[in-house]
Amino acid sequence: MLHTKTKNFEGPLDLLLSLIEQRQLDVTTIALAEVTEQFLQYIKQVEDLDPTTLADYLAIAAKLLVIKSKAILPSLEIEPEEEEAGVDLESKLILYKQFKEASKLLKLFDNKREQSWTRLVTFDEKINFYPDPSVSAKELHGAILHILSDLKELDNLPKAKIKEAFSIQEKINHLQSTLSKQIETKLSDLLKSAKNKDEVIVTFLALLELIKQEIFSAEQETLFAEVVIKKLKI
Amino acid sequence: MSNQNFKSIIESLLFVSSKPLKIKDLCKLLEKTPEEVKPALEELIADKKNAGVVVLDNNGEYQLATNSANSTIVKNFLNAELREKLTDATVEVLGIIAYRQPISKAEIEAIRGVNSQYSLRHLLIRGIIEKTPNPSDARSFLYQTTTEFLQHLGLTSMKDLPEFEKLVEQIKLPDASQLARDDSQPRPAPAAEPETNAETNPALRIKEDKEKYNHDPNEKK
Amino acid sequence: MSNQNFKSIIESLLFVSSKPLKIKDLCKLLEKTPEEVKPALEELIADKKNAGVVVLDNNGEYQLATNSANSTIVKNFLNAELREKLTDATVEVLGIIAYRQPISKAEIEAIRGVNSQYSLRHLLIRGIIEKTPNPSDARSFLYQTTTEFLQHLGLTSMKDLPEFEKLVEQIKLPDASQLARDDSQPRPAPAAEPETNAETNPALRIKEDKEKYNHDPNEKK
Repeated sequence: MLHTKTKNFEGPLDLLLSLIEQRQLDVTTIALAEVTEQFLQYIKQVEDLDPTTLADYLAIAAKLLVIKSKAILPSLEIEPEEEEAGVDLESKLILYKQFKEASKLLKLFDNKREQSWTRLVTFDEKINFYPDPSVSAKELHGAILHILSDLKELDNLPKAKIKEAFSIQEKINHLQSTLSKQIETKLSDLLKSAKNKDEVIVTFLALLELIKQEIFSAEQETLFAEVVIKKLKI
Repeated sequence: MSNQNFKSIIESLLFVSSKPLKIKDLCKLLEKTPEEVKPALEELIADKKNAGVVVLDNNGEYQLATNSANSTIVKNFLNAELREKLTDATVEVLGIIAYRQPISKAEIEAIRGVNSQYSLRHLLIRGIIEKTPNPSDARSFLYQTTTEFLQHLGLTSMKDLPEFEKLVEQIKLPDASQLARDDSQPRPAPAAEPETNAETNPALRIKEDKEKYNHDPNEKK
Repeated sequence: MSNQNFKSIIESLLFVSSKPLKIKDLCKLLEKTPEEVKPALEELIADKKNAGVVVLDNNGEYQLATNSANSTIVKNFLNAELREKLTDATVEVLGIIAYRQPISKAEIEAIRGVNSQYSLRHLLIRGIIEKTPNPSDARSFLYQTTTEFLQHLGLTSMKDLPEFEKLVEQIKLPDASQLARDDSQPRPAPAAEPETNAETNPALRIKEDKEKYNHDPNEKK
């Protein structure tokens, strides 16, 4: 699953870095804006990305969208915090690139295949027995219960995450069906029903895709007005 | 006791110990202060640097091991396999831990931008990294490299790796001068009234989920 | 290969070997004649004469051992090690073995999510657990508790442990597909590591684990 399509990328920053480097750009907000489309394209391809990882990609996608929006619409005004998203992502990416360099170095050492071994002292013949007087059957029972609770947590983890995942394709279908019942809708209404941040992002990505394919249009009368979404193709 | 004697005793103790020894273990056994033990230990490390048996120094934990230059013949003798190569994911996590240790899972994931639970688990099982209590949060852990890390990569000490600053000197973080560049490109105008528009562009109110990196219910010991 | 290299390799081999090595073993391993190996070996013996670890020559069988000048402190150290309180990690390993024996190192580590070699070494040295051949893999071992330990607990069988039947059912290895997810390579082969690697400690008359060597099967006990 995951590996068939993402094996070349160790996460969203890795993908982003490689998109920028493919174009031989420096890591800047301009470069980030330029590769936003490709980044989103990539996320769309990997619908089967495991949910935890998908959420990580979406978090970066959200930042890219802010950067891209600002690049296209310089007059667009956004919260100062988001204003910083560009610089923030830029530094994040450069820091990531630095550690990428560190891992390349470790890989070099690993590839030399020069390793060392320690020795092991064991009593093969049990000439000695030195128990710990405080370790009783009760202690061992306690240790096992502890391990079992850890194991349970590990098992439950992926299932819990799956519940929170939203597929972009599902969202596209949902939006299309919403707009087949009404002529237009407001962006704020679409986002109001979102249960959490991930769903907001997915809704936004789905909308962008529909607008790009000219299935929907988005209009904003004045600068601070509501964004109105309309269906173009009938 | 002379330095010579210290060296000899330290070597004997490292030889019979079934796990790495810390300076403080050695001090206790020798009934000496770190100031007395350290020079002898450092001399021992230097003496043995090119011998068949070297002293691994893992941030103040010491262990004897074969010289990695003899890797192939020792491996063949033990009828063992060389340790499995690191995957791209694990080596990325390891690069961060090696240079930022001890470091939390949340910090690793913030740098990588992706969940790293499985890579961490893999590295823990292989013994290349270990958990250590987090002094600032009793419920969570920090990760650090082990002597097994040194053995795997054929190092004797973290000092065999170049300093991080040196390693990344070509990769600079953005500074003010870099940010004010290229006016021909559409640059975002500075937000004139930043506080007034929160309601108008709800779609743009997507904030980074900072919680995500600060809180990790799955962190276990 | 220079004398220096010979010396280094011989020292490495003696260090990891669980039994004394003969000149002819060394010649075979180094692919050299006795005339070539002997001077290097003799030089190594002379070099290490006053070190903390010396080369013992027992009628042409060579092995490393602690310098007898340090025997008091070495014995004190080992005695203290044998009597120290088991760490939480070691109790956890012991708990898994008690409830799930016989069990492999790889399985213990998959259940715990961390490398367990030091805990296993420690439990072995103290006679609390022992190795037993792995019926499904001749190169590795399974671990089980010793009769002495059973008696120590005051039980007639490990099945008398609290909630034995119920808990044994529940101790399952975590889902492999989940755990292997971001490891694009196969899981490590358990054979590479110290399981196959037991050593001699002449000071304590610790017997070697001959299972380890495949290069001379006739010497197996």
